[in-house]
Amino acid sequence: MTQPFVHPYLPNTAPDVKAAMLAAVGAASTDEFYADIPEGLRLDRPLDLPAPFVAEQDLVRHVDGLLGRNVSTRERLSFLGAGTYNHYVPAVVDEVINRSEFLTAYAGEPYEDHGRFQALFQYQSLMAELLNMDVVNVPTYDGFQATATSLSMAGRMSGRRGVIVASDVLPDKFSRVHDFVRTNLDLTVVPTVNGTADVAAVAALATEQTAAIWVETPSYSGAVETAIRQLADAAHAVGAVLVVGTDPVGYGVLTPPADQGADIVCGDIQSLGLHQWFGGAHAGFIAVHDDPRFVMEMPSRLFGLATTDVPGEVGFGDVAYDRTSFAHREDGKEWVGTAAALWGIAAGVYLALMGPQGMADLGETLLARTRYAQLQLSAIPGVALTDTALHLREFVVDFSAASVTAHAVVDTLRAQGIEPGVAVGEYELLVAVTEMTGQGDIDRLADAVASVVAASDTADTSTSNTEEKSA
Amino acid sequence: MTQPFVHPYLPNTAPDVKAAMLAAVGAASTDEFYADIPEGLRLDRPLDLPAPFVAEQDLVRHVDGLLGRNVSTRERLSFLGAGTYNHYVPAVVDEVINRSEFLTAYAGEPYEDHGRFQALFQYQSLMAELLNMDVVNVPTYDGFQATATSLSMAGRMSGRRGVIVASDVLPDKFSRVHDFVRTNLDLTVVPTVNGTADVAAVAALATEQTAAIWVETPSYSGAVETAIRQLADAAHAVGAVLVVGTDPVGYGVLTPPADQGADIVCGDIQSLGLHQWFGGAHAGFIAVHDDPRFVMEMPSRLFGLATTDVPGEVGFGDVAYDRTSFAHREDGKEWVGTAAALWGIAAGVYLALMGPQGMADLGETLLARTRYAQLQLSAIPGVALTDTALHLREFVVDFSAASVTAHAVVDTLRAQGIEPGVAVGEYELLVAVTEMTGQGDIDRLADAVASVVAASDTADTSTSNTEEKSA
Amino acid sequence: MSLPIAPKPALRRFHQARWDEPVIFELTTPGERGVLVSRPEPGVREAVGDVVADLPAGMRREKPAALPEMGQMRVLRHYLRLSQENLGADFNIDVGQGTCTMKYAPKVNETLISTPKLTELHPLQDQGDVQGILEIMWSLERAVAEISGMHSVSLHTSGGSTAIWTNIAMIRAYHEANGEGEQRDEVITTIFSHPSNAATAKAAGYKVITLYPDADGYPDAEALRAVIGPRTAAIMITNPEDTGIFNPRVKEWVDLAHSVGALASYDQANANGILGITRARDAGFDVCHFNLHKTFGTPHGCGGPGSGANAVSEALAPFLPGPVIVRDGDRFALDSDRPQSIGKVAPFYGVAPNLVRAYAWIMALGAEGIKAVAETAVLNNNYLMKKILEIPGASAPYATGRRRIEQVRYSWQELFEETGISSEEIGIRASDFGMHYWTSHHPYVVPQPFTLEPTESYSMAELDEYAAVLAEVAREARETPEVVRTAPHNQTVHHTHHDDLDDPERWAITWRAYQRKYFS
Amino acid sequence: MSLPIAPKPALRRFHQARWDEPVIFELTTPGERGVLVSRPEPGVREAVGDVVADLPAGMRREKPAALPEMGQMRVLRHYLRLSQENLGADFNIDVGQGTCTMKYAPKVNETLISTPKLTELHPLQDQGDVQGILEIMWSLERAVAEISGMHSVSLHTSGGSTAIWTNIAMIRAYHEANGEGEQRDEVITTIFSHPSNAATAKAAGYKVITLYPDADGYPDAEALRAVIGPRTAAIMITNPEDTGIFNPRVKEWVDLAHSVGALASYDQANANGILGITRARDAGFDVCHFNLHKTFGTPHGCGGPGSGANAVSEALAPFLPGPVIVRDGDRFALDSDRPQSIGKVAPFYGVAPNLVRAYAWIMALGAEGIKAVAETAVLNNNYLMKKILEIPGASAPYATGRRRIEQVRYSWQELFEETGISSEEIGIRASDFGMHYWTSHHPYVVPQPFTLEPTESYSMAELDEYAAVLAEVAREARETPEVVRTAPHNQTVHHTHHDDLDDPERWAITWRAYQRKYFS
Ligand SMILES: Cc1ncc(COP(=O)(O)O)c(C=O)c1O
Ligand SMILES: Cc1ncc(COP(=O)(O)O)c(C=O)c1O
Repeated sequence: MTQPFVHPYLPNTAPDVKAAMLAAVGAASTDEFYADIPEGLRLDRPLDLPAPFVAEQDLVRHVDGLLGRNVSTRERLSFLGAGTYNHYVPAVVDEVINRSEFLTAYAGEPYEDHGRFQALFQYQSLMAELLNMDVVNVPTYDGFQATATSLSMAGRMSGRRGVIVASDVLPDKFSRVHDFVRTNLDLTVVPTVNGTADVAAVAALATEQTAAIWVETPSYSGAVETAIRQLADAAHAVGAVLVVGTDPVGYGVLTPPADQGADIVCGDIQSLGLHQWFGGAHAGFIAVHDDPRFVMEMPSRLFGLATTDVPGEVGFGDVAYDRTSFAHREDGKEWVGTAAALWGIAAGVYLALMGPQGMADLGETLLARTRYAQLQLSAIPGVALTDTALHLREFVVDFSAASVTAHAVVDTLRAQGIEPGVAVGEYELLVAVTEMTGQGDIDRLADAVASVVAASDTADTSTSNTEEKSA
Repeated sequence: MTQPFVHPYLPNTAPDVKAAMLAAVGAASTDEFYADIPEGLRLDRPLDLPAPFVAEQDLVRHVDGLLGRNVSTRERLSFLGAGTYNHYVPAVVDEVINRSEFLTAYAGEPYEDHGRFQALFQYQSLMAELLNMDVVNVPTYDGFQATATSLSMAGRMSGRRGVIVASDVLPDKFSRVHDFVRTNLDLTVVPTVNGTADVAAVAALATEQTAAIWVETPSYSGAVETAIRQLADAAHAVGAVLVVGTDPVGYGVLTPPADQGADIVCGDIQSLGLHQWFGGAHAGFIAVHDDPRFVMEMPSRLFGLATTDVPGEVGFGDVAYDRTSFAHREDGKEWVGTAAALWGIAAGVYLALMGPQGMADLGETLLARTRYAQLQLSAIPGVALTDTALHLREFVVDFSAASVTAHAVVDTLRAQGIEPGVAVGEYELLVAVTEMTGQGDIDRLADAVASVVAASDTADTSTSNTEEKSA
Repeated sequence: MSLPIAPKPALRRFHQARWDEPVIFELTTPGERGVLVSRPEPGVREAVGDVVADLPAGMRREKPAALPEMGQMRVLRHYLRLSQENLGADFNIDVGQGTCTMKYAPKVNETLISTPKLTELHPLQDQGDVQGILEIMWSLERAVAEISGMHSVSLHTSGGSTAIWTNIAMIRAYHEANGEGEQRDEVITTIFSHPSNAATAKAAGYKVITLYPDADGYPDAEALRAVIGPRTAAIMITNPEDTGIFNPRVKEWVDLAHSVGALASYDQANANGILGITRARDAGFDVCHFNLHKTFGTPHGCGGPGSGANAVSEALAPFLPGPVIVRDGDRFALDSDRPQSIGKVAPFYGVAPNLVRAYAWIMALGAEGIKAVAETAVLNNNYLMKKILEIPGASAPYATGRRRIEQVRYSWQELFEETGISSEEIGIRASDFGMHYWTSHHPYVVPQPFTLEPTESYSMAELDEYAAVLAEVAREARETPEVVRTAPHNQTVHHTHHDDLDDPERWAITWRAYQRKYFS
Repeated sequence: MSLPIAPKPALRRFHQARWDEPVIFELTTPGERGVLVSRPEPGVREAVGDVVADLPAGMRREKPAALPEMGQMRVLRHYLRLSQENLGADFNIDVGQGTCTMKYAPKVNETLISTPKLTELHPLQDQGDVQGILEIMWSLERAVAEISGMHSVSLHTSGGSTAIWTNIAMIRAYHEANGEGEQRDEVITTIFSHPSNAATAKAAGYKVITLYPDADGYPDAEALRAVIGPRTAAIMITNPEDTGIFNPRVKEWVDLAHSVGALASYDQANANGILGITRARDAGFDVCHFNLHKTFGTPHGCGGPGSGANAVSEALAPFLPGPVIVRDGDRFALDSDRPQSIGKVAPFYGVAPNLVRAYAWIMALGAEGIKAVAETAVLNNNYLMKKILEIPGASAPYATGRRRIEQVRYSWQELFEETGISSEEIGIRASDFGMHYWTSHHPYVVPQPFTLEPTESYSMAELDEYAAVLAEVAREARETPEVVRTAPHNQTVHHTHHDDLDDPERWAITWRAYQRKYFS
């Protein structure tokens, strides 16, 4: 095969075309275009990369072979959460975001990209209804970033450095937020009590130096914060804002934080119509009230309604573009770039499909199954819940009374095809339950856990504690 | 849950809507609409169907569970053919035919369905280039039907009943064709010699009663007919037509039958961009020269170019619609209905992607790998080829000299994850090789077969024959 | 202007995508490649030599096939653009392809079928490897049997008309088996039964007798009595007919057929309004078929593949095409040992993706849901009929004042007489609003016909929108007929000239024929 | 008229789909459902009681969320219609989003990622269950390392700008680790480096110094010399810059940085023209990033998720975000034990689908193919530049007569002076031909700017078409400026009024805010 290298992705490698184009620009070879690159910087050898699979069928065989070595949560019974959740993604969501028009578009104007503007405006609006807030951004990268930016907004608005962390935060999230804000903000963690905020302690710590109180609900351990109102009051009393990091999945049944005084509500939308994707499908939302002090601090794009030359035509455009780094480089608010628009479109489609009843049903299912799992697991001798807070979707069980480590539970159950949760302490396991884990699945988990505990019981005669640990 | 039955597929089951609609038409209940159905015919009980999965996620779990019990040819090494072939389907093909616009459309006019008309006109045209013929239909159901109809066309055109079957035909195809044409045509089979037509015998049998000579190439056993010209001459000498049933996959390198005198060329396009789909993705083509005697006998739709009010606009429409049963019921040519348009679009995209070089490469790959497999298998003591004809993609090996039945070979190799082919006789195995079965795969097959034969050799000391059996 | 946005006008201001793409051959650039193919390995080349050069004389293609040469993205772009120029049921209020039952093809079903465990399954694999699909097919057969009341079902055919062919092929085999093959050479159908009933019977060798309705538009039992007799092989009828009218005396028809030794074949493609309400076998039919691509929610794919389900009484079961699926405890197997079978009607066991889709559709709805489908379809139809009949110039011939089942064949005859604007012209103009209807309802027993079948899938608001568009076009026909006559205006292409299409000298069925006829 | 069809005119007669859909809230119908959710089983209900009623006081949502209520097909139809109103790169000759490298995102990669073995993989599963994806990520890291010449790579970020943030975060940590955190409080960039370099540095707490080019448009080394010093933490530059001009003295810049103890950070988002030609590390850079969604063929998704790849020298490797993938023979594992790491930059390990796509893109091309990508991209760019400069009124400021790498920042200043038509207006009018360009190139150092980057994906014929459209619009600007000024004409919507968007009293960022502001 002495055929020239012509690749399906590179039309102008066709020899005649290439020659014609070179001739048109008066170049002898493509080398001429690199005249500005000094010899010394030129790579004088081919890149050292594996031999390619230029025939598509061979590429497929190769990559399918690699991915085929994965075993997914569809082949396991999974109670893994800790930031990425196993929710159901309706087929229509994927259909829409896999449309070539959406998948491959980027940054067209509100004319030729009207669809994108409308889909994202609708995303903003649908989220706004779920959250009862008037302004929601085009998604930023993920909930970590959304939270970091929300706290930074509070700092910029107030010119203060203090942030009181009132909830248990996922350690990875804390890591991200901390590194992001540390030049401008100081984070002070107030230990929680029984899974949720120690309101009195938080209030006592709030001062005129406090930019924000930061609440997470559900918290790292799935505990739902029921004292948002008091925390908001504490923040407002010192001129600070209440930033609530949350997962919106429960607000079909739960009161949204805005109704309890939250100023900025932020978090991740992976739960709303995105697959698990090995943790690679996150997108962050920031919601505020329609107050320019807040809005003008948001770095992300905001799409707004506009009229056109034709009455009744729905137009769109960028709201307050001048906020952005696109417009003003370092003088913009943080920065804006390619973030997670497609995931936003997905979440919009998801909410439109679910509707009020779907979100209410989902919320109820999550509450009920979570509670059921708590009951089933804590009924096992030696297994206890770590708090009595209200939990949505996640909770921690403690095996210390059974003297079984969380890792041991994980290892044993994995051998049975069950991912029982994430070990978050020597004896603590973070268990996630969703609408995908039915009663039978939970029962199977409980049975498996009971066996592990019983087996260790036989080995070790320490007494077990059936009471909820912090009850 | 005493909520009314509202289903996502049935918007007007929403109670208020349903009530409003009933009110608008002045009906008390939907029952009224059935006034014409006598009581005695009314089903007085619910249908006895399994309990449904109304939540989409539950449906997915159920059906995924069932399909998950299949083990596909991606998980086996497959040399199965016999009508459905394991060819590579480029991703772009699936992308196009999965577009909602194409997937869910039906029978719009050449205005709002311009895209469908153009895509199918292009399919016709691309096939025409591959086959060197000027007229190709919008696909009929499958190659079986295409062949049955082609022979019927010959019968209608000539008013004769005789059809001489010159090749080995897949038995299932013969069954279908026979039942379809038997009222109007008599099929006479002339046994093949060394895998292909016995030209002299066929010619001798042709008479003024002969409507058509029917050739299959590649034949049932994958043998390529090299005497099409002589068979055409024999047909034409008695005023009959030559109908060639074929798989178009080889015509990147092989001379198309039209260049050798064929009058009607027909067959299946599953090889051109369609997955195996458990044998459920077939579509039939019928190609003729641009001769109204032939064209007016075709039952399927034919899309043709047309001008519009705007110069340079490419329009389309139905050619000679009056041929069809849509226009003239039983006075049309056979009938036309929903057939296999989407598969035709797929094949068009496939041919456009492959281009002349791709089809030439594919043809060469198939010829080379087929030959290689023949050599590797027939090199095994006790294993022989059944003929010395030129083969494309399929061939039969004979284990009689090794005294191993084809079924035994199949059973043994299946246990090793290999589908070695289709047993077509006590000792004969039909082996299919495609661009998906590489050298390593073929070697693996040969090794496995060699082991089976060797094992039986030890058991049974009959001598083996390494010569090609009919050489 | 500034916010708020004014209310939208009553009618959608639509324009279909227009890409003005050339025919693909004009996009060729020598040397470009769309996809590369796996090539023979060095070891293979060494073993086999140059297989192309070694081809027997005359067997090597002389000139490469004149296919276009295009980079992959350009092929994709071309076809994606064409796709936008096509109005799938997902996009429009697709109630205008009357008798075709354009319903929602649930997207989840596309997800379900897109596994290699179906796409890359070979029909001749070890039966142990295909238990999942066999169970689905078997279960679907059982569901169709229950819905029709029949004994046995075959899912092999890939369209409604070929399923009808299968009906008549089984009937022919049955009579032959009873020694009456020669004697029974006639098939009776009605003019408002789908044409494929007549056409397949003819193709099977039968003389076709077509009955016309009575003055009210009901199938005429007296007319049947007049022609039925010992030469009758079968009656082959649709019910409700293409008019949407249910034959209240259908049992009498079937009994009449049986009384002369004929069989009764039921085209159930129009069953959408009667699912769970009434069943073929309960009216005595011997054989029937459904279109899974209509009633059971599989997509139409621009005209196929569809999927036909043939259901038969116990007496006809031996004649079903082979092989059939048999269940033995938890195992499913294919049984080909069926001596009376008419043999194969298709390569293997039917359009597997459609069978899975149809199964999933049934399992998403269940008995209650399926009955709700029927009831909603008839509600929608009678609601839309009310709206349409409010349009001056539109009428629904026959059975005046009575309800219809799932569709109505309407007529614009009055409007035509008044304005000279035909039904076809109105349908084309409707496409300027993103809707349309199909007018191939030959022969035009109903003059200036159009057939609307709203199915269960469209909301009340959408039906209102559809009716409003027709009302608007009817108004235009009176007030600004030129607008209608020169339509479409907002479409991909403009008014198209069809004269060349019927002239063998001028028609151009392929690009190569076009080049030869006009440019050489 | 009859066949043959007349030749097509020079320019495509385009119209984008226009569906005139309302905002989705207006499509609500009380009671309709889009999808049903799995509900608590009876056994669960019994065990837990009424969890909603039992919620603590104030925790139960009072009014249902005012989401629309719609049947599934209507939701689908709405969004499908919107999709047709969007011009993805698959549809247009998408060379006008200069600096954004809109290239072919191969469809096969969509197939590859659509397996549950990726979509339903949880990041905390048993590492034994995720070996396939870990190997792909590891291999991709290695490929990026080779392409950049760097030592280690992290793939965690989901966009280019957050990758640039990660660059500066690592630089900050590095200086802190060396006790120079306080001292080094300045970052130097250039005006033709992407704004995110300046903006992320600012967000990390740095004072930003922005240099302007010399008279020829080349980065000005003397200007750098003037500002660089002990307070400099890093230079953060793009090369080739957004003008498409490669800094021939880039090594000198890096050496200068190093000479004062600063680090050199390379924004390699614009690497498409230099893949396999020149490498970041070979010029001495300490850290760089690539946009996988630009250079490595992953799709842009309407603005993300993208995927950033951070590559660093051995000295910076300890600061990479965690965890990193380590290989041990055939096994791959995640290592989180990295004390100097800046910690997490994203929830888990990056945008897995994009990582697989990028890996597949590399494996489809190999070293030879990737170099051909670069060479073809520059060929296309210089070819297009020739075409554009033939249009009266268009110019390419700076480095006149010299070649560019992969893109060119052009100017319509001449045309603007002559006609008063702005670059933005021209871009909008171009959309009437199915094309467009983006004009957000603030500050307008190049007046009336537009930036074209043809990449390797578009054929010569398409580049010709694109240039012909701009030539036509430029002609219109002179001859029929009203046509341009009132554009678009063939688009989904018409000329849009943007005044409301900058006024807090009038802007409407969500439907509920709009309702409240204008209708209550
Ligand atoms: C009543 C009836 N029978 C038969 C058919 C034919 O079905 P198909 O188009 O699948 O051949 C149709 C389809 O329009 C129909 O409406
Ligand atoms: C040179 C350069 N750097 C950085 C970026 C920012 O990338 P992203 O949009 O992914 O944030 C871009 C994208 O336009 C770019 O061109």
